[in-house]
Amino acid sequence: MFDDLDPKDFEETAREVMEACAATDDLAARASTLAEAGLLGVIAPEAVGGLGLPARFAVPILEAAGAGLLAFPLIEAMLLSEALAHAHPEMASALVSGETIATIAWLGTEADGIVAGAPRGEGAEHLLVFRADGSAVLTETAGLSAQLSDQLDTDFASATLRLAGPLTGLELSPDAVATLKDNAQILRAAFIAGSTASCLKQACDLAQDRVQFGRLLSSYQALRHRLARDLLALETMRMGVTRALSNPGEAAPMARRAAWLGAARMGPACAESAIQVFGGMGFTWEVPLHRHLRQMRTLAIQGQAAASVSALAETLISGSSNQWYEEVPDVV
Amino acid sequence: MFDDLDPKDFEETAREVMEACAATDDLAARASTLAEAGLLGVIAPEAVGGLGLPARFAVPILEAAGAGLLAFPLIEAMLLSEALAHAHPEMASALVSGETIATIAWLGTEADGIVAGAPRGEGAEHLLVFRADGSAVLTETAGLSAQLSDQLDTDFASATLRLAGPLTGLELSPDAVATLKDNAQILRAAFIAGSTASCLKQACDLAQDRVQFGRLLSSYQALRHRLARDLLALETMRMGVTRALSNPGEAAPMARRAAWLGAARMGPACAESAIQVFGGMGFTWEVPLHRHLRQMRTLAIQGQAAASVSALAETLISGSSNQWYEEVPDVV
Amino acid sequence: MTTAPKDPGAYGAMARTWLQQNLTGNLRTDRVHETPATLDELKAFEAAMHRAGLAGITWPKAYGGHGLTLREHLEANREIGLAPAPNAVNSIGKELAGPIIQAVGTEEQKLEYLPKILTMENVWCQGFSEPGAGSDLAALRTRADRTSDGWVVNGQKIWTSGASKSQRCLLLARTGVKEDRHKGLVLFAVPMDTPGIDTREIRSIEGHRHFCEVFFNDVVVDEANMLGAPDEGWSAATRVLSIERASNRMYRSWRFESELDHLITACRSDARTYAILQGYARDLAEVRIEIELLKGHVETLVEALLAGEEIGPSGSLPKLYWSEAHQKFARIAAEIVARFPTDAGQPLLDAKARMEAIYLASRAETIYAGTTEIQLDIIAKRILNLKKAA
Amino acid sequence: MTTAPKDPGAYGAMARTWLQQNLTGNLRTDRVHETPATLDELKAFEAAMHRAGLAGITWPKAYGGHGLTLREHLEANREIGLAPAPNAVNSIGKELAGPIIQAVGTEEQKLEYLPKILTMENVWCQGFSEPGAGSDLAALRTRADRTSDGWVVNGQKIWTSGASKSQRCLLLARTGVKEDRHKGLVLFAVPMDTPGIDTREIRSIEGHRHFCEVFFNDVVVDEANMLGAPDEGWSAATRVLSIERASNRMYRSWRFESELDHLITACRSDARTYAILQGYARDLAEVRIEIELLKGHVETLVEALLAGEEIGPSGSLPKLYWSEAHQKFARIAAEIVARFPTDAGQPLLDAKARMEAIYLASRAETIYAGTTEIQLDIIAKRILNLKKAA
Repeated sequence: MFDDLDPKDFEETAREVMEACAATDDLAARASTLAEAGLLGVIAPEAVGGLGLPARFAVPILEAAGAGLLAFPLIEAMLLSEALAHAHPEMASALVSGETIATIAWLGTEADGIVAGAPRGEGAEHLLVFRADGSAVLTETAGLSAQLSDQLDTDFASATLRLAGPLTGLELSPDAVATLKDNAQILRAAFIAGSTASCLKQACDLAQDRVQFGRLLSSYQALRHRLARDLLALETMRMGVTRALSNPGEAAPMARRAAWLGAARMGPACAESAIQVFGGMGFTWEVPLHRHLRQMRTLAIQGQAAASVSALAETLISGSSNQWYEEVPDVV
Repeated sequence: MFDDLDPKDFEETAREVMEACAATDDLAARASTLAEAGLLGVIAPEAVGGLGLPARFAVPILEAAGAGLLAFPLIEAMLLSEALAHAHPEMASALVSGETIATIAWLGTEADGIVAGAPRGEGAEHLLVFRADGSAVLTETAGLSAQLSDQLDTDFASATLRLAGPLTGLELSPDAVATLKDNAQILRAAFIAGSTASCLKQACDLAQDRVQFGRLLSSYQALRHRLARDLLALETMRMGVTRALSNPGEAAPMARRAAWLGAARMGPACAESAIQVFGGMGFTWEVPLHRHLRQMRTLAIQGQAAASVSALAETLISGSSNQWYEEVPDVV
Repeated sequence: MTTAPKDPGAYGAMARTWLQQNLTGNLRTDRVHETPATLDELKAFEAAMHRAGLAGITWPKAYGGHGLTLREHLEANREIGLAPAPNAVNSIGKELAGPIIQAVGTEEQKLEYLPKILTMENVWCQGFSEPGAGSDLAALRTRADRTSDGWVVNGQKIWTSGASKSQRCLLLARTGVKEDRHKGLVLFAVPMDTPGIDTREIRSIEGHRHFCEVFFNDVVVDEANMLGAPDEGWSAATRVLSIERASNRMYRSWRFESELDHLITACRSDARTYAILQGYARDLAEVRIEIELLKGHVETLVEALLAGEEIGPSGSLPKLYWSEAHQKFARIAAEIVARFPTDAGQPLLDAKARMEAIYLASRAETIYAGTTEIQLDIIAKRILNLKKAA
Repeated sequence: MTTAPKDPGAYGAMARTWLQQNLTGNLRTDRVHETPATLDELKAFEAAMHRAGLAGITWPKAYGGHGLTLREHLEANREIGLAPAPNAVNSIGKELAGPIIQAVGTEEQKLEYLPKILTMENVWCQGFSEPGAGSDLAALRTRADRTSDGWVVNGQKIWTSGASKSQRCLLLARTGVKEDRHKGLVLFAVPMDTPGIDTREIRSIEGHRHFCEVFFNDVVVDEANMLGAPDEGWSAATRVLSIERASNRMYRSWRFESELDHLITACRSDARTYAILQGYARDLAEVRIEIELLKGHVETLVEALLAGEEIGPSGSLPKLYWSEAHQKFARIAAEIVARFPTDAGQPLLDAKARMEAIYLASRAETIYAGTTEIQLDIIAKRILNLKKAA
């Protein structure tokens, strides 16, 4: 299946597209550029103008987006075009073609009256808002007041929006929302892997260029080991993503969760590490490492990674499925 | 006060005594050697044959004991001779003179029927057992069955003892027990500092002797940094002990707790680090690093360090005494 | 977002059933209160595992194997890992000597050595490390001189796991001078009963006597016992170590998961220990994530090997990731079990003994098969290609 | 086990009372919802602190100081740390330039420079680091050439905190050639309004414009502005850095404690955030222990300085310990505040803004005043005296 295509084929195109997107301030122009290259619809069904490819084909695109600090709700476009494809093909088509831009308010529900963590919430025309019953509604953003959710965020411009009463729009069922949230984990992990790869490359390049105390920085073992650990983290993330996508058996939910939570933990740490390698320069606005750090932290917040670790902790200690210990009495 | 004496004066004597103790298998002989050098009574009142010195004079002795893997309940001798000095001077004198050996069952209470964590519980003649009401009783060990508490313990030979019914003996009040437990924290921290210092010295010596890949181990930056971090840990422990002993104001309880919990955390980590420096040799029984690791872990267990961190965690989040935040409402 | 499900794992199901029926209490590592298995019992169990299809899975049938793929090997090892099974007595034979012999051995050598590894007739040990040449193999000094009678070996090996209970030693020796470094190293399959071989056990910090020093005094080794050409020793040894780092003990991540399961299950047997466990829940969740990511390393590696890719330096990645994650877990586990009450019941005592043993054993995991520092050096130099000079 | 209690801290009590009365809302770092203080307000507050006895405590009265000891300095700094007070605008003047001038300056220079530091008439900046010579000071290239008019300075400095709002620069320049390394370095007190000085602000990752690049183009510096002899620059600079690492911002551990207190207090204002906090309780307890041990570092150092001891390389210890502990805390705090609910109240928003700012600022703490790697190198070489060759 898809034998004539390799996810790697998208790498070069994706990199060029991300560069083009970084060169413009116009969100709509970015949408067009992404759509023209087929990147918005890579996993959307062909019926709505997508390529209908398996999720692994989205990985190099998301990695390129992470590396390129893409200021566009790409993950949301991918998720929504897939989620809406059957029930609302017109909207899915509009998203795939870049005609309209939608985002998702990852934090809060309609009932709170305020939702947050919506990438480019100030520029998107549509906003998916979750409801307390597990469903969601895709509303128009016109008339909603938006502000930046988090001072640690810049490129993503994750927005907080005040809602004005009950929302109307296209509806997603609780099942569709659960699938969307589940799939979001892998897309975010791939995005973080790209961001991490960029940080690591920048740090390696600098270390092989800069001389301190008469020697190349990259000749110092402490620094070599730091970069080696960051490479290990990056490869671990990538293997986690690959495994989560190729392993849909009973291990799959945990594989997805681990890929996501691992990336959310390791990615920001690699950005911190790259900042340390850069020294004082790493602490400047001009060097984009802090933007990667912010981008990855923002993704972690949108995906509620820290809360998810706590939830996993609860599940973990609530019992074991290992048959070999069934004879041990369970008294709690 | 004590201007003519310096705690450092005890260092050389203490080292020699610990070497002598290591050369004999006889617990009573160790008691005599320690007592003859005045080490058992260094902080006990002069009335019971002690030197009546402040606790800081015990520090070099305990450091030497830790470094020398002293297989004797020295901490317990110091604590009990001080605790018993006024109410039971004969027993305190017997402990200071090494005529009798007492230990403390740090884990469990009389009501449990089984107590544990008693250093040299198999060889001591007297055993302090805590009671659920906070008091304690010094009972004779004759007739109690003892076994090693923990497989991670060797030199300390921390014993578990089954009790046969209610105990009789000299009694300590809840206040006296609380003071004893509080003081134990610092003595243990000093002991761990000595053990840590020995591990670090062994690792530094090996690293400056062993060649790997054509270079001295100590020329590798990764290893130099590891040892530097261990030195930082050691000095941090020592400063914590010094501060806890010189700072008896309102900060004192936290200073003691931090000195102890810091040592209990950092000491074993430094032993692990030294094992790593030694490589395969570090994993052998013959090299004493594992004995230091066991000794420090045993002290951590006797002092219930991990449980104490949990208790500190509870206290910490139960409120703040910082007056500057008093205006923030407290709703939990 | 989904692809078609893979084979549900019939081979794994078979392995699980077999283990349920054959992994008896004395063999189980979660039951310290039972009499531990003897060496003969362990060897018999391991031979039975082979007959049942749980060992030698990928080896050709001509040499006693089952002629299957690494995929079945992985499936079986998942089950072996999840079970509280003992470590293999003959892992050196199966995971190091066997692959080397298949790579460089003659047809006669393959027929001679390989089947006996699987039947447990020949337990192997590995004679690589030397005093003063631990991780730095190229500094080894054991000499092999060619004479009219064959080769004569002199020298000393160390950290030779299980040497005193082995029948064969996979020996790496030098034909030239020490300054040749990795040139002029030769590999032999040496019968351990050859005159001139003395073994001395080394007590490890766990108290076991599993490691040995092995002394070779004018040990005559027949030309027929040489594996590969005299100068191929280094490349073969490097390949061994690469395999060892990458695929050795493929069950490791599942065993790791099983250890965590055991700790949690035991703590749930007593309300007091469950309260302790709760304080470490977030730390253990992080460990659980690492276990899952470790499976990603292993499964990626299997796919790469199935696709015929060379492993090379990337074998350092799973070794490094596993050893540090496992050490971290072992430290947490040891801290938890140290808090068990004095009157803890048997399930807690079993878990306590196991976790303490794991803690001590784990100290070696960042040392053997190349220290953590060496793995990091390898990654920096051979994967990141970091320059040392402009 | 006890010794006689020390002075209960009358000086600290005075400082506490003064701060309670004078640290108004707009100056407080725990109140992001109030209009932040202007530079002039901050300078006025700092001058008032000096008049009240909270700055210049150990400086001789002849130079505007209070003529007391480090013990009173420590007591006052405990209180300053526990308060949510802003960082000093003129910390370079008070903690670097002042001590250097007292050590190597002439009597005229002391009378000229020192009082104005305390009155805030002269804010100082530090011209040490250069592009390409960050932590490696001996590689600096800014030149000072002696002419008949005095010295002429050419070069570029970087990371010069607050240069654009300073009146004086403590400048380190080279009289010889780059290859001289640490020989031939000279220190000046350069008026920032001297022709030929240009400053350009660098935006930090926090978004602030506190750091500057400073360009020196044929800047003429009077001989009278030279501090110490032309060749004393390096030893004086080394002393500066040693002091900076060891005793700079003595309030740090108490400020750290105050930050932790703030986080906990804020989380207690909402049952939902308190539930989140509970999941990090053990981690925060470890942080609390580290804060307390950090106080041990600081107090030991004060005692050593009071006893007239040289600090030297051991100044690396508190710097390293503080920076890593504080970074760890900042990471945990940032993770906690990221979980605050969307409808969080003002106390939570205040704490969130402060913790996020602390998180970003903390990235620099393992870089400035010598990176962590350099501190570790110093400890290995100069405290442990580890050999690099046999």
